[in-house]
Amino acid sequence: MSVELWVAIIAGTLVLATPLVFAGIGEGFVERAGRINLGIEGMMIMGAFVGVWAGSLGGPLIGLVAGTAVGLLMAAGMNLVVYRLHANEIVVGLGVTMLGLGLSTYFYQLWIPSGETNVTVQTVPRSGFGPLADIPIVGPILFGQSPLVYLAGVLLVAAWAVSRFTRFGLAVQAVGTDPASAALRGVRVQKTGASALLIGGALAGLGGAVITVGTIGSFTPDITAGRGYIVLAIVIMGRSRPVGIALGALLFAFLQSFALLSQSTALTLPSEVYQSIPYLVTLAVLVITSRSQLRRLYRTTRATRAIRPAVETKGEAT
Amino acid sequence: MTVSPPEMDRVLEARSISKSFGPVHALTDVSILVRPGAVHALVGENGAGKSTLAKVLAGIEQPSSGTMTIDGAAFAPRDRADAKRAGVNMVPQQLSLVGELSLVENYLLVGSRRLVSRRSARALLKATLERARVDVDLDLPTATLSQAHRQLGEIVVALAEGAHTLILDEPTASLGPLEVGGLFEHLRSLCDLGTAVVLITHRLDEVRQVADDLTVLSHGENVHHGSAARLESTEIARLMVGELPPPAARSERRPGATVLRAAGVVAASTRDASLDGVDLAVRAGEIVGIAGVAGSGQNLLLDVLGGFVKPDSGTVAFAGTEAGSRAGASAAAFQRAGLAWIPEERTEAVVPAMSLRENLTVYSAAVGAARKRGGATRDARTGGTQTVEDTLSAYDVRPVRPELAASGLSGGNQQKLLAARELGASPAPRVVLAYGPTQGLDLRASQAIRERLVDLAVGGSAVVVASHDLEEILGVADRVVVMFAGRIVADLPIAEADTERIGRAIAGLVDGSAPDSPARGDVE
Amino acid sequence: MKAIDRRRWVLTGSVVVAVLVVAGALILFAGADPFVGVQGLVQGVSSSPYRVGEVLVGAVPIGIVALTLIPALRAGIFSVGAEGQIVVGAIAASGSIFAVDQVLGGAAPSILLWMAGIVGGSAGGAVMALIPAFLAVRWRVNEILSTLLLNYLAAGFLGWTLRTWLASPEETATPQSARLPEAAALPALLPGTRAHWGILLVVVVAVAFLLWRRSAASTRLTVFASRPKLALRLGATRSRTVYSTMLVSGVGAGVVGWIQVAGVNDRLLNSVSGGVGFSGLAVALLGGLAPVGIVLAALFFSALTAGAVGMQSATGTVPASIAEVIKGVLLLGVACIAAYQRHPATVLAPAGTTSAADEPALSAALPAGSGPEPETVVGTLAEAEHRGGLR
Amino acid sequence: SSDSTAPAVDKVIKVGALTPGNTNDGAFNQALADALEKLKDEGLIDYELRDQMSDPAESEPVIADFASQGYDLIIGHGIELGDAVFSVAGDFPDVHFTASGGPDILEKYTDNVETWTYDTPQVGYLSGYIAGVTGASPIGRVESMELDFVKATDSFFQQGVTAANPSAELLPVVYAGSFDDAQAAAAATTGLVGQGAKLVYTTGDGIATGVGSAAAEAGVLSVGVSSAAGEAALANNVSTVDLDMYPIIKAWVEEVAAGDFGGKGVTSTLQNGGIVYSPINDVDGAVPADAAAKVDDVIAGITDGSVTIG
Ligand SMILES: Nc1ncnc2c1ncn2[C@@H]1O[C@H](COP(=O)(O)OP(=O)(O)OP(=O)(O)O)[C@@H](O)[C@H]1O
Ligand SMILES: Nc1ncnc2c1ncn2[C@@H]1O[C@H](COP(=O)(O)OP(=O)(O)OP(=O)(O)O)[C@@H](O)[C@H]1O
Ligand SMILES: [Mg+2]
Ligand SMILES: [Mg+2]
Repeated sequence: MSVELWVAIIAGTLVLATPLVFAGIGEGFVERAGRINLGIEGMMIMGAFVGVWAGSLGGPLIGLVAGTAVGLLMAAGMNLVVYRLHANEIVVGLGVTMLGLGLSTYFYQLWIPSGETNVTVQTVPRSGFGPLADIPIVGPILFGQSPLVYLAGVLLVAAWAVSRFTRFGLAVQAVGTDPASAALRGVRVQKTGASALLIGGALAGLGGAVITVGTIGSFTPDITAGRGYIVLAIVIMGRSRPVGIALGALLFAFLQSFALLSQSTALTLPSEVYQSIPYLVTLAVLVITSRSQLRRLYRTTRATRAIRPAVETKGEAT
Repeated sequence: MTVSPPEMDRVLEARSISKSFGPVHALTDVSILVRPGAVHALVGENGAGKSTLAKVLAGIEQPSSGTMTIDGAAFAPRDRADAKRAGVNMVPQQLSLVGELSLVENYLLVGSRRLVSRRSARALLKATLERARVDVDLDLPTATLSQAHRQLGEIVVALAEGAHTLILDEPTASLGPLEVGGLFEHLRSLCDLGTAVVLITHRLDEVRQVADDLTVLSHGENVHHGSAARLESTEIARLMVGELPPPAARSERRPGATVLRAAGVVAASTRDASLDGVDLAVRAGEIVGIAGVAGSGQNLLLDVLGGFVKPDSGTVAFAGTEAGSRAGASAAAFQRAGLAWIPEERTEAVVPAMSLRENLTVYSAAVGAARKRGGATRDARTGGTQTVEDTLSAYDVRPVRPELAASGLSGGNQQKLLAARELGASPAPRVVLAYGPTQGLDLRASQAIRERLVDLAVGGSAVVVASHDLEEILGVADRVVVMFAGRIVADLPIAEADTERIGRAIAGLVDGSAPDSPARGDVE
Repeated sequence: MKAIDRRRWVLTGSVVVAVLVVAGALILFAGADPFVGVQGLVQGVSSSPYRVGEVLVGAVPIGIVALTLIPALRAGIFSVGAEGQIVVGAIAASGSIFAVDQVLGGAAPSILLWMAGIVGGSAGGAVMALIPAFLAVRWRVNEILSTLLLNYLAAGFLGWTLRTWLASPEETATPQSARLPEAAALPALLPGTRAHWGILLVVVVAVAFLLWRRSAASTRLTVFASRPKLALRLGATRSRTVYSTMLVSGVGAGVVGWIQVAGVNDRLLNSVSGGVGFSGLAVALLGGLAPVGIVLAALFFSALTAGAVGMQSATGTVPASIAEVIKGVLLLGVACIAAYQRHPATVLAPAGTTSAADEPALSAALPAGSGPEPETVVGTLAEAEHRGGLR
Repeated sequence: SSDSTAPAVDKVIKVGALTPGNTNDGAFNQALADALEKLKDEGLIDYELRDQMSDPAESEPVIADFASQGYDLIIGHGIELGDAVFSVAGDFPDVHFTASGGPDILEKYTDNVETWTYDTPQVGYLSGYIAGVTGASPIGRVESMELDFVKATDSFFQQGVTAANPSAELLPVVYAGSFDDAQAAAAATTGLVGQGAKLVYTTGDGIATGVGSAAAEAGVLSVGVSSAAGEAALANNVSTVDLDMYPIIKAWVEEVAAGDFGGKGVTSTLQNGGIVYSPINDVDGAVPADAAAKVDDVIAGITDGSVTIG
């Protein structure tokens, strides 16, 4: 395989990973808070549509903002139904996805009736690293990307900081693993869970908008093509931690990019094999990580052999 | 310490509080006045309403009626955070530590500041630990600490959070003498700083030791309040649980053949000291007490004996059943062979969402034995055709409402429910593994359970009782085994088991004579 | 509980109104008459025996998948693998049917072909279920994730199958297998409709689970979900529980695969699973893990699809996607009502649950009447992480 | 438009039609939608159009519905609908149906089912020829999935390319693995460009959006991008070979009116105006000026048989 091809694959990886990272970071909060948002796919596709629609009126930035907003809105609705009306979160999630897929296509078909040419919006302009981008190999990969790629990086650090250094971050983890105790400690379980889902929704919407306003420039039905579910997978694989999620997203995107482009090389396998590679390898990686996880646990157990009961010293005192 | 001086002389008063859960009246017209700088003991039989009252004071439960004031100013906390802000803090019995988080993080979990600084929090907790003269790891996830260490940990966190009124719901139920000593000294010094302490307990000696004021509840009503100092122990006991039948005289027991044997057991766990090379033989008709500081390996030993944990090396044999190859596999075999199990944490053995009936009959239900028939169970576990109601009242579980969810019981009554299932079995269990069986029980209930254990031994069961509370052990045991750092460091017949010797062994100061020999000697 | 009843009706009423308003607004937005739309919705379900048949046909796969998910969900094991299990089940079923037919030179009796289908189907589904089970038991691989990924692999396998060893001889656009032999088809139940005998299977399965609910196994699972250590004493080890429950759901899904092929489409299509896996999950939870509730929920869910298509037909100008929209809206509405039916059940609830009842996962699958489920689903979401060895 | 002079037909034909995809895909599906709209304006028909009917499990009931509700003509537009049409048509002898499929469907007609297909070789060949005359090389292709008709079209595309530009290099086809995943298609296109592709061809619609935008972004040519991809994408699109269903459907409608419907199959070709292509876009000079002329010549050749395909 030529160098150009690899450069293309890596560049493609970053593009494909970006929406996954955005949505993933959000879902990370949701799952650390012990919730699960099966509505992601619906929120992403709505973000993708509204992004284009608003973008066509007010330019790419407005598009991204609108996409985020619609995700936030849907999440708020989900909170209402789940918390106030006590509906089952999973059912609601599936409902939201159904609704999102339906509504986006519905409005699209009303917006662009048959016979009219689809609307294209100006995509977010490439970042102006100018000369740097011309450096062979590293140039296009590091400096030739859309600003959204870098934004994803920034968001990643932010998310990490929030979960590590803020009380909200701790509260999310607490309600996620032990709501009863957390509530007894005085953490507002609902409030925390709700905020987490709002973050998740907003970022899912943004992730959707990133696909259309960020790269493609126009909307077509089902353009998110099941990325919402991939995000769920990535988040679980990344243990709901920002870094893990980012790595998971990159891995998956790389495999997808590789599977696409290596088709255009000599080796010829059934196309289904190529299309399965990302999922197959992701599964393999998951098995490996889980396994080493188990090992580590085992080792720490051994380690505690060393531990002596804490009050031993007191013992001598008496 | 973070008790800010201006709050020092606050009076917390609750007037005619009532609270009911559905049909159950947990509290009716209860009043309490908590003075600054004093320890206020809150006592009463299981289900009397202590915890409920405590929860009301701490904002966890909202009273159905009644008012509360702090220094005359109305005090109506919406939730616990609210109460904390007003300076009222509580350590509930079923603890409120988040297992995933370390003590430091648990401390940081609530508060006003959005950003958290682990370093300063750590320093503060460390200081508090030293004052309390206890030592708990601040950075391990609390889930990996032993019950006692979590108990201490949460108290320390509460102390660090600072409060002018601190409510402790049976803080000592799972603590040993050493911890209790350190804790009480700390409580005293708190009081000297002007903090008010409400102490819920079932232990008479503790009331005598630290209490200034005393409030006694019974069936959700005030039956006494006033100064504790002037009261005789017997008087307090009477107030708490009415007249107690004199404890049955110690009957002679003649141990038979070995029923349960652990040989050269090596095992590891994240929650407890790892066992290295533990030998223990328990014979029919004897009660073996296992003493030791929390985290000395008692938990793990009982897990191994119960067939929950497969030892890395060594064997556990019970009724010809070897601990199975697959971990856990033998737990079921042991259960079927008549092994009764009362874990340190009752929550491991009681299913909160199941009704009392389902909890009692869970074993038979799970092996498909005929299920309840119009209230009567054809179920060995609850004794012939005895009805669930009978069993409940036999063990004084209150309220006797078979269809109530077990979580509706007070902690103590949950403990009784557990005892009823495990000890009430017929035919009687061949082996009993009990860790702090009288935890959280009032005097009467504790005595009843002890007598039940003795009866079982007399009837030929082999009984193992582990506890941090020496009294609980000395009360019943024929033989006291002391564990330290995952090893058995002493094994004394009750005659030689004086508090002093055991105390030294518990602290790991082994006197030459003790270990090994007796354990072997016992085995025929 | 008078007050509760009144509140329930108020809630139900307002939800229905809300749903109608939203749907109406959307139809108006497309410049059509909402009332015609609502008519169409009703007609879509009821107007002709054919349509009634369609509702039943649609309910069968969803119902079976949901019912056979009961044990897993009860034990707090959260498999979303039904999609893939249906697919592989369908492939295996078709494969074995064609094989048997060939061996007997096209003269195979129905009964034999049905056997072939059932056996093939359940085997396929079982395999697809046992893989994640094994991974979960052996290496603590989170089963939500493994099943999710396996769905994609199954899809790829199906695509390849339909292009190669099961591809139909004549040229077709959508990949599909050759027509199954007539004898392999499930006999029609109601003439003039596509309704087939598979419907009776649902009834059988439902009854089976009604009885199972009071069985020892059911108790063990319930305990397992909330008190694993106690469960050990009941003989419910982790591996045993995971394998058995996953197997049940796998076989169920596999059989569905066969039913879809032999009962509905007469051939293996790319769309064989058609989202039934996820609908099944939703229905299982809607029905509160209770057989009767599930059957009703399945019927409702299928009626949704038929009705929504009917609404679109009636209004004509409205784009087809309105169907999906209406489905989504109605599903959300019913989720609320269903939840309220059981909510009063938490009046005497445990401290644990009440203090955390506001925790969604908990209040999640609180089934009518019976207690344990809240733990079950907490088990599900929180424990899934630990079981997955994710921390 | 109402002022169009409509031949006075004694009866307005009721047409029920189904398409596999969205009717605003600017391609296959839309060809039918546009034709129906036109015929309606001419007052010849009244129609109802159901889109997203690619799943036979869904379409069969809808077709049965139409039939039972007394529609005169039911059009199943797309190979996906072929089997569904035939299985329903059996039960409704006096309703008229049309079914589409591969070349082999032409002989499958019955008394109440006319069959239709379009000349895949011509579509593929012409597209290839257009790609060839641009002189661009190497040429990449991005397709949805590895399906028979996709592969068929592609083989003729290659013929067309070589006919117009024997020296042109063809990169292997890249399958996006989905009909709608525009982002994947875009990534694939960018990758092909990275390997030097100067022109990218696609037959998909959903994915065409990705192909078009990526090609435009990279400043290379494209062929086959539908109007669903949007103006920006079309800027770099040389031309797209497409269907015009008007003549075919008009013929069917008239047969139904005249009562001599049934018993034959018809193919859309360049000859009968069933296949058309959008005017060659010279993409500001990137396409040689004589390209349009050459394309016209080859079409003439195909029409008079001097150019043979396959
Ligand atoms: N949520 C509840 N639902 C039903 N009954 C309850 C509930 N909470 C408490 N009760 C009942 O209220 C009464 C008082 O409970 P409480 O826990 O206050 O007793 P307690 O004094 O703490 O007893 P113990 O010493 O065993 O803890 C008990 O009868 C208990 O069963
Ligand atoms: N709001 C509530 N809803 C349901 N049950 C409750 C509620 N509040 C308390 N309970 C139950 O009432 C009982 C009393 O609470 P708790 O467990 O604190 O008693 P306790 O005194 O701490 O236990 P112990 O006897 O071990 O000290 C508990 O079993 C709890 O489950
Ligand atoms: Mg209590
Ligand atoms: Mg208590």
